Amino acid sequence: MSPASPTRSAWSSSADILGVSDILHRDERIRLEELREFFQTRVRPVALQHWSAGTFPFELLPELANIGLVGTLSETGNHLFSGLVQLEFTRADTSVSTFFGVHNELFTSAIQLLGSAEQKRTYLPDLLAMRSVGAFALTEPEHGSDISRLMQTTAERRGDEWILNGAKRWIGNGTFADFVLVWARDVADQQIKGFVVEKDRAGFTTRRIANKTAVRSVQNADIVLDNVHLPFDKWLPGTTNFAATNGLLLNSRVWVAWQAVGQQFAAVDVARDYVLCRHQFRKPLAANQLVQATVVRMLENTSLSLGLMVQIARMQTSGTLTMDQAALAKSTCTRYMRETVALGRPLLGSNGITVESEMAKIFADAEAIYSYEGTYEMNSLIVGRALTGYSTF
Amino acid sequence: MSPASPTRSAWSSSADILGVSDILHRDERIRLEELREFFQTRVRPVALQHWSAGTFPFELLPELANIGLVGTLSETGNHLFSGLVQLEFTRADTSVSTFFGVHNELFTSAIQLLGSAEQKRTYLPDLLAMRSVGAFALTEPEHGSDISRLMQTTAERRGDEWILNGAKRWIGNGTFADFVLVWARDVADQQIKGFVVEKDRAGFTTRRIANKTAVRSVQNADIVLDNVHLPFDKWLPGTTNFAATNGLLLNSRVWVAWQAVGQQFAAVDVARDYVLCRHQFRKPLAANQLVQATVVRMLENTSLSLGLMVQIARMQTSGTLTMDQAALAKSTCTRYMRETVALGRPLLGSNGITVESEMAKIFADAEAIYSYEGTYEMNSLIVGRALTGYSTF
Amino acid sequence: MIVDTVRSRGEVPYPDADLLSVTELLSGDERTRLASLRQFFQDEVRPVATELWNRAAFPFELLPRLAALDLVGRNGRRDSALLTGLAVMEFARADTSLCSFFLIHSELFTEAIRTLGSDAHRRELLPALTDLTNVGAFALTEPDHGSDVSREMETTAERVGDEWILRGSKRWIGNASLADYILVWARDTGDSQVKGFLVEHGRAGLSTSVILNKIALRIVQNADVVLDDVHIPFDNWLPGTTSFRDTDGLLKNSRTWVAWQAVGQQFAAIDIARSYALERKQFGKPLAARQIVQEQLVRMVGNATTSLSLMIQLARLQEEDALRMEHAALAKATCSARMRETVAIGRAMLGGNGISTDFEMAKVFADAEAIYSYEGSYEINALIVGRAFTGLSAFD
Amino acid sequence: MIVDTVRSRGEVPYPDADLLSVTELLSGDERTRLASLRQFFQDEVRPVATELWNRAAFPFELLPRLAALDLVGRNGRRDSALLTGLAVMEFARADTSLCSFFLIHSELFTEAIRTLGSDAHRRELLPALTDLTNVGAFALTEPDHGSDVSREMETTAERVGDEWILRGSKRWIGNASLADYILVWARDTGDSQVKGFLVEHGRAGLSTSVILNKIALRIVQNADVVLDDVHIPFDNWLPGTTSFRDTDGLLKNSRTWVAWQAVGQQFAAIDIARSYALERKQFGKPLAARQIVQEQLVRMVGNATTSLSLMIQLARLQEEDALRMEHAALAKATCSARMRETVAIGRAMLGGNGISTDFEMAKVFADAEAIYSYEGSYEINALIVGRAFTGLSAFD
Repeated sequence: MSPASPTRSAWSSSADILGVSDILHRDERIRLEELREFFQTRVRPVALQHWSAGTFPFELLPELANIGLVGTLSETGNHLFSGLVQLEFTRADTSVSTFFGVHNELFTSAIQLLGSAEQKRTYLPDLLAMRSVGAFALTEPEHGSDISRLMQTTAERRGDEWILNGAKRWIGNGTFADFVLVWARDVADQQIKGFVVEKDRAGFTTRRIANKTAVRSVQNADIVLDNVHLPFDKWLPGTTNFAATNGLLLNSRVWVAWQAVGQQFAAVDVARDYVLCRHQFRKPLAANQLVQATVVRMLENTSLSLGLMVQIARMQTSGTLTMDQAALAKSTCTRYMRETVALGRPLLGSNGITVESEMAKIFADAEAIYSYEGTYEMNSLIVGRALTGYSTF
Repeated sequence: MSPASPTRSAWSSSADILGVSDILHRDERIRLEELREFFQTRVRPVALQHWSAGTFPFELLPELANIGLVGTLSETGNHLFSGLVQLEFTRADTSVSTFFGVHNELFTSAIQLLGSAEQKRTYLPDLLAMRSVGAFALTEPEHGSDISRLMQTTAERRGDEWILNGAKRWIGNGTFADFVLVWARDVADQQIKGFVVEKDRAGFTTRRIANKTAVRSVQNADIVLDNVHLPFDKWLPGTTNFAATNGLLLNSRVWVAWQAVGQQFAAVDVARDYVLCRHQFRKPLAANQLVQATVVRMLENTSLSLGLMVQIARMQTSGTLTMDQAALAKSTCTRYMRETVALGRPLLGSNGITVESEMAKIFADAEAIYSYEGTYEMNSLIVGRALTGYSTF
Repeated sequence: MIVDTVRSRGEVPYPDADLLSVTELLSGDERTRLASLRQFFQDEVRPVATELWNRAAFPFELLPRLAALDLVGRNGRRDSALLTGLAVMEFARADTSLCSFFLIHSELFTEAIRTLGSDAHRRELLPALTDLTNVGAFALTEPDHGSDVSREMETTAERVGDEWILRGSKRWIGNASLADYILVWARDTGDSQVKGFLVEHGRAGLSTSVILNKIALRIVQNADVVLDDVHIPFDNWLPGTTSFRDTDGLLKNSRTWVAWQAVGQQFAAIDIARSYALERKQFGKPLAARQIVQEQLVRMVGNATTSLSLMIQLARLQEEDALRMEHAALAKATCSARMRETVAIGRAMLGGNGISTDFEMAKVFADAEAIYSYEGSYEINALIVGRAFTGLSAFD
Repeated sequence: MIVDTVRSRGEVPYPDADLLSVTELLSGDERTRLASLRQFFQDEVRPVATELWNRAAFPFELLPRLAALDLVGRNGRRDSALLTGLAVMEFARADTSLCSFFLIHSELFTEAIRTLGSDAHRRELLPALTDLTNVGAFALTEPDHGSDVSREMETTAERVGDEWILRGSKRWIGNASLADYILVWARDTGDSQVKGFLVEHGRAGLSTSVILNKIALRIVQNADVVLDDVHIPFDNWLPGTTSFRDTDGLLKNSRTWVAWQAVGQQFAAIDIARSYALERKQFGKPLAARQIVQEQLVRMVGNATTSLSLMIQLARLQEEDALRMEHAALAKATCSARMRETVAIGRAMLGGNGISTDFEMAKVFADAEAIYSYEGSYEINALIVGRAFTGLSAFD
C-alpha cells in the first residue's frame, strides 16, 4: 500500500463536490484540465524532494514556460478561471506556486500595470517566457504590516540616478531573481516608489533565509541595498506613492486566498487516499465515524472557501472588488485552511509527520499562507474597519 | 425511557473521574455527599419548573437554611471543600446556586468583612439562617466592566444621613431581597462606598427584568434610587473606596469559576444518561464513535477546569491568590464550559431544546456565567495585563 | 429595545453586511421583489417576533399579509432557486420561528401535494394552501425514532376496504396543533412500505398536544401527535408515495432551505451585534472600536459570507436539477455549524444583555439550536456526505 | 536569534508563566532539584537544540552531562511522580526531541528492564543504562499496524532449543539506530502471545534504517527495523512479559510522561510568544500591548495552566498507585489537544518569523504534531476514555 502516492487516477473524485468548474466555458475547462494534469504529473512528483532539501526546482522553469502559464493568466478576462488555475497549481505544490505567484502576480503585473512603454518592451518578453524571473521587495526586517507608514529604505535622486539604501526581508525569489522590484521612500517627497534593481548591481546583496519550516522550496532572501546606483529610468513611472501598490496587493491577496483553497484540496486528496488505503482493526480507516466526520469537516471548510472565491472572482471580473473584500477572502480562507490541514494531518498518524506522506508538507506550508500577504489579524482588522468605521491599527 | 430523568442512582459514576473529592478529609467528604444528596433530591427536581416559569423557588429557603449551608461555607477554612459544595449546588441547578452565591458570597461576606461590629450583630444572624436575603448592586445601565471609573450613582452626606441617587441594573435577587448593598460614589471625596438599603426605603424601587433566556429563576432587577435617605450607619465602614470590593470580587470570581465546573458536571450527567438510554439503529447512541468522542471532549474540558480549581483553592486557602489568577480561572473555566455545553446540547437532538431535558437549561445558563462577574474578554485582559505589563482596557 | 439597524445603516459601509454584492446575481425584477420581501420581513415580522417568542404564541393575524407576498406560489408561479433561498434567508434574518412555520407549510406540506399528490389533491387543496387560508403539517419523526425513522418507523397504516386505519404516534411535528391537514408518514401493513397520508384536522382518533417549554423556535407550535385508530378514505393516500424513497425530493430541498435559514440567522446576529457594538460604550469608546470585538465581528461576517457563497452554489445545482442529497446534507451541516459559532460569538458580545430577549440576540442564539438539530442532526448529515465521499457507510 | 526569555523575566510578572505557584507543592529539596534541572535544560539543552533539529543530528556529546542529572535513577533512587513530571515538562520546554529520546530510553526501555526483566537483566544492564553509557529502544509498532498492533502484530518469535528466532519488521522505532539494546515485541509462535525480547546492537539479521525527512522531533532518530531471522539466546526474553497485557504498566506511565511533554511544549510556546510580543513593535508599539495579542496569550496560558493542573492530579494518582489506563489516556488526549491549539496560536503570533526555526517557535509548532500522534493517537486515547465512561467499546 502506498498511502499517499503522488500519482493517482481518480481525479473525478476531487474535493470540488459542488462542481464549480462546471461554471467555466468549455475551452477553459479543457485548458484547466490540461494544466491540472501538468501540475500533478510534472510538479507534484518533484516537489517533495526539493521541499525537503530546501532547493528550488530550476529544472521546471522550461516546462512552466512551455506550458504557457503566464500567457494563459494574463490573457484571460475570467478571474474564476485564473483562480482555479492557481488553486490547481497549489494543489500540486505550494512552494512552486508561490514562486510563480511572486513572479507573475507581483513582479510581472507591476511592469504591466505601472511600467513605462519602454520598460514593458524591455522586460515583458523575457518575463512571459520565464527567461527572466522577478521578485518583489516590500517588507523590511523591522516592519511588516506597518510598512507603509514606517518604511526605512530610501531612494535619493542625484542627477540621472537614484541611490537606494536600506534592507528588505523575506523577499521570495530574492536569491536568484534577475530583477527585484524594490520599494523605497523618495527622500525628496517622502513618497514610496518602486524601482527595478538587477541582481548584479553593485551594493545589492542577498542572503538566503535558511531553516524555514514552510514553503521550503521558495528562496526567501534578506536583501541589503548599500548605495545602489540605478539609472533614473529604473523607476516605474506608475509608482508615485504607496497607493500604486494597492492594485497589486489586492490581486495578490486574492491569489493567496486561492492558494488557501488549493491547499485544502491537496489535504483532502491526501487524506482520502490514505484513509481508504490504510487499514486498522481489519477495515479501512475511512469506515470509522470519527474519520469520516474529520474528512467531512475538511470538505465543509473547502466548500465554504471555494464558494466564497467564486463570488470574489465575479466581483474581480466586474471590476468592483474592494480591498475589504479581498482582505475578508484572505483572512477567512486561510482561517478555514488552517483548520482543514490541522484536521487532516493527524489522520495519517505518525506517518503524517514525514515529508514523503505529502501531508506534513501541506500542513507546514499552511503556516506561511496564514501569515504572508498580511497576517490573519491584519486582514481581519481591515475588514473590521470597514464594518465599523473604526480603525484599530 | 426517560432520557434525562432527574432522579438517578449511579452517582459514583460522576464526571470526577480524577477522584478529586478523595483529597478532602473524611468528614468533609461525608458532608459533601450529604449536601449533594440534598441538591440532587430537593433542588434539582423543582428547578426545571421554576426555570420555565421564571419564578423563584421560595419554598426551598427553609430547607436551604435547615441544611446549614451558609454556616458550612463560612466555617470551613478549606476552599477546596467549599468550592466542591458550590460545584455540587450548580450541578443541580445554576439559578438557585446563583441566588445563593449572591446572598452568601457577595452580601453576607460583605457584612462579615467590611461591616461594623454593630452591623454584624444586626444582620448576620438572620442572614446565616436565611430569614433575610441580600443582594449586591454594583453594575449600572450604562456601565458594566468600566463601573469603577464611570459609576454614576451618588451618595451625598447631609448631617446624619446619606442621600442616594442613581440606577442599577442586572441586580440578582434585587426584586425581593431584604437588603441591597448599593455601591455609590460619595460626592464629598469621589470615592465609591457601600450602603445597606432596606427594600422598603422611600425612593427605592425595583423592576424585575423579564424575558431572560438564562438563569431564569434568578430574579434580576433594574433598581432606581430616587433620593433615598439612609441613616449614616447604613454605610459599611470597611468601604472607604472601590478597593474594598476587591476581596469580594476575588472570591465571587472564584465562585463563578466553580459554577462553570458544576455546569459541566451537570452537562456530562445528562449527556451520559441520554446516550446510554436512547437507541438509534438499534443500539445505544453511546456505542457510536462520534458520540463517545463528543462525551470525551466534554470530560476533557471538565477535568481541565476541575484540575485548575483544585490549585486555585490551594492558593485561596494559603491566602496567596491574586486577582490575576482568579481572572484566569474565570475566563478559562467559562471558556471550557461554553464548549462543553455546546458539545452536550446536540447529543440530545431536538429533545435537547426542551427544558424538560435539563440540557436546554444547562446550555442556556452557560451564557449568563460566561458574561457575568466580568465578561470573558474583560477577565482575559486582566490576565493579559499581568502577563505583558500593558493595560489595554 | 430592538436595536435600530436601520439607523446604523446610513452610518457604516456594507450596511446589510453584504460583502458579496449578492443582488448582482439577480435580475432587475428579482431585485425589486427581494427588496420588498425584505422590507416586509424587517418591518412587519421582526418588530413583533420577540414578544410572540416570549409568550410562545402564534400570530394568526399575520397570515393574510404573509399570503399576499405569494411566497408559496399561486397558480404554479415559482421564484428562482436563488431568489427563493435569499427570501428564506431574509425571512430567517427577521425571525426564524415564523420562517420555519412557513417552510413546513410551503416546502414540506404544499410541495408534497404538488409533487406527490393526485390531480384531485392538487385541484382541491392548492388554492387554499397558497393563500394560507389552510395550513399544513408534516409528520415523520416519532418519539423513539429520529434519524433512523426510515428503518424503524412504528406508525402503521392498515388498508381495510376503502379506508386506511392509522395507528401510532409522532413527535416534534411543527404546525400540527393548528394545521388543517397533517401529512402523516406510516408503514403500510400490506407491503411494509412507508407512505404518506393526509389526515384532516378533527378526524376521530387524532389528537395533538403542544410541546411546551422549548428554548428555541418558540413561536412554532410543535406537537406530539397520537393516531388512535384514525380512519381516513383510501384517497387520502398520496399516490406519489410508494416507499420511503419518495420523501427524498422533499427532504433534499427542505434541507437546503434550512441551510438558508442558517445563513439568515447569521446575518441576524451580525445586524444585532454590529449595532450594539457601535452604540454600547465601554471606558468611553464604543465596543466596535476595540480589536477583540472587530475580530469577532469579522469572524461572524466571514462565516456568514462563506455560508452564503456555498448556498449560491446550491441554488445553481438546484436550477440545473443536479442537486443530490449529499449536496443538501453538506450545506445543512456546514451552514448550521458556522451558524452555531457565529451566534455564540454574537451572544457573548452583548454581555449580560445578550441573555435577555429584549435585545433580540438571545432569541437568535437559542433558535440556532433547533436549526442545528432538525432536518437531520449535524452528525447524520455529515455521515451522508462521508458516505458519498468515501463510498463507505458509517451510520452503524 | 533565540529570543531572550531570561531578559524578559525581570520585566514582567509571572516570569515563568507559572500562575499556579506550582513549586509550593514540592518539598524544599525537590524545589532545589527542579531549579537545577531547569537551569540545565535552559542553559545546556535549549541553546543547542535548534541547530541540531535543523540538521536532524543527535548530540552524543550531551549524554554524559545528561547522565550527571541522575534522571534515570541510579541505585533505585526515584523522584516523586510530581517532580518527575515537572522535570519532563521542563525538559520538553527546552527541547522536545531530546526529552523524547530520554523518555524512550528511561521510561520505556529501562523501566521495562526494571519491572519486567530478570534479576540478571537488572544486575547486568541497569548500571550502564542509568549512566547513559548504554541506550535503549522500544520496538512495538509495525509498518501496517499502529493502534491495532496488539491484535494484529505480525512480528514473530519462534523458540528453537535455547534460542529465539525473531522475524518481522518494526516502524517508527525511536533511538533504534543508535541503541545498544532494542526491546522487540513479538508474537511467540508457541502460544501466540506477545512478549518482549532484548536484541543487542549488531545481532546478525538485525538492520535499522533511519527515517529521514521528518517535520517533527527531528533530533530523535526514528528507524525502520528489520528482523531477518535474528537468533537470540533464550534468556533475552524478559520473563515478566507473558502477554501483551504486560505492556500496560509501561504504556500507562509513558502516556503520562508524554502528557507532561505536551504541557512543556505549551510553556515553551508561551515563553517564546511572550518575549516576541514584548520585543516586536508594530505601528510604534509592542505587539503585546494589543488586545488581540493579549487574548491569544491568555488563551495559551489558560490551556497550559489547566493542562498542568490536570497533570498534578495525575501525579497524585500515580503516587497513590491509583492510576488507570483511562486516566493516562485522558491526560494524553487532553493535554495534547490543548497543546495543539496553544502552539498554533503561538506560531501565528510570530507571523513570517514563525516559520523559521531561527525564532524557535517553528520547531515547537512542528514537534507538537509528533506528540499529538504518538503513544496512541488522539482518537484512540479518546475511545479508551469513552469505553471507561460509557461501558461500551467503539473501537471498531
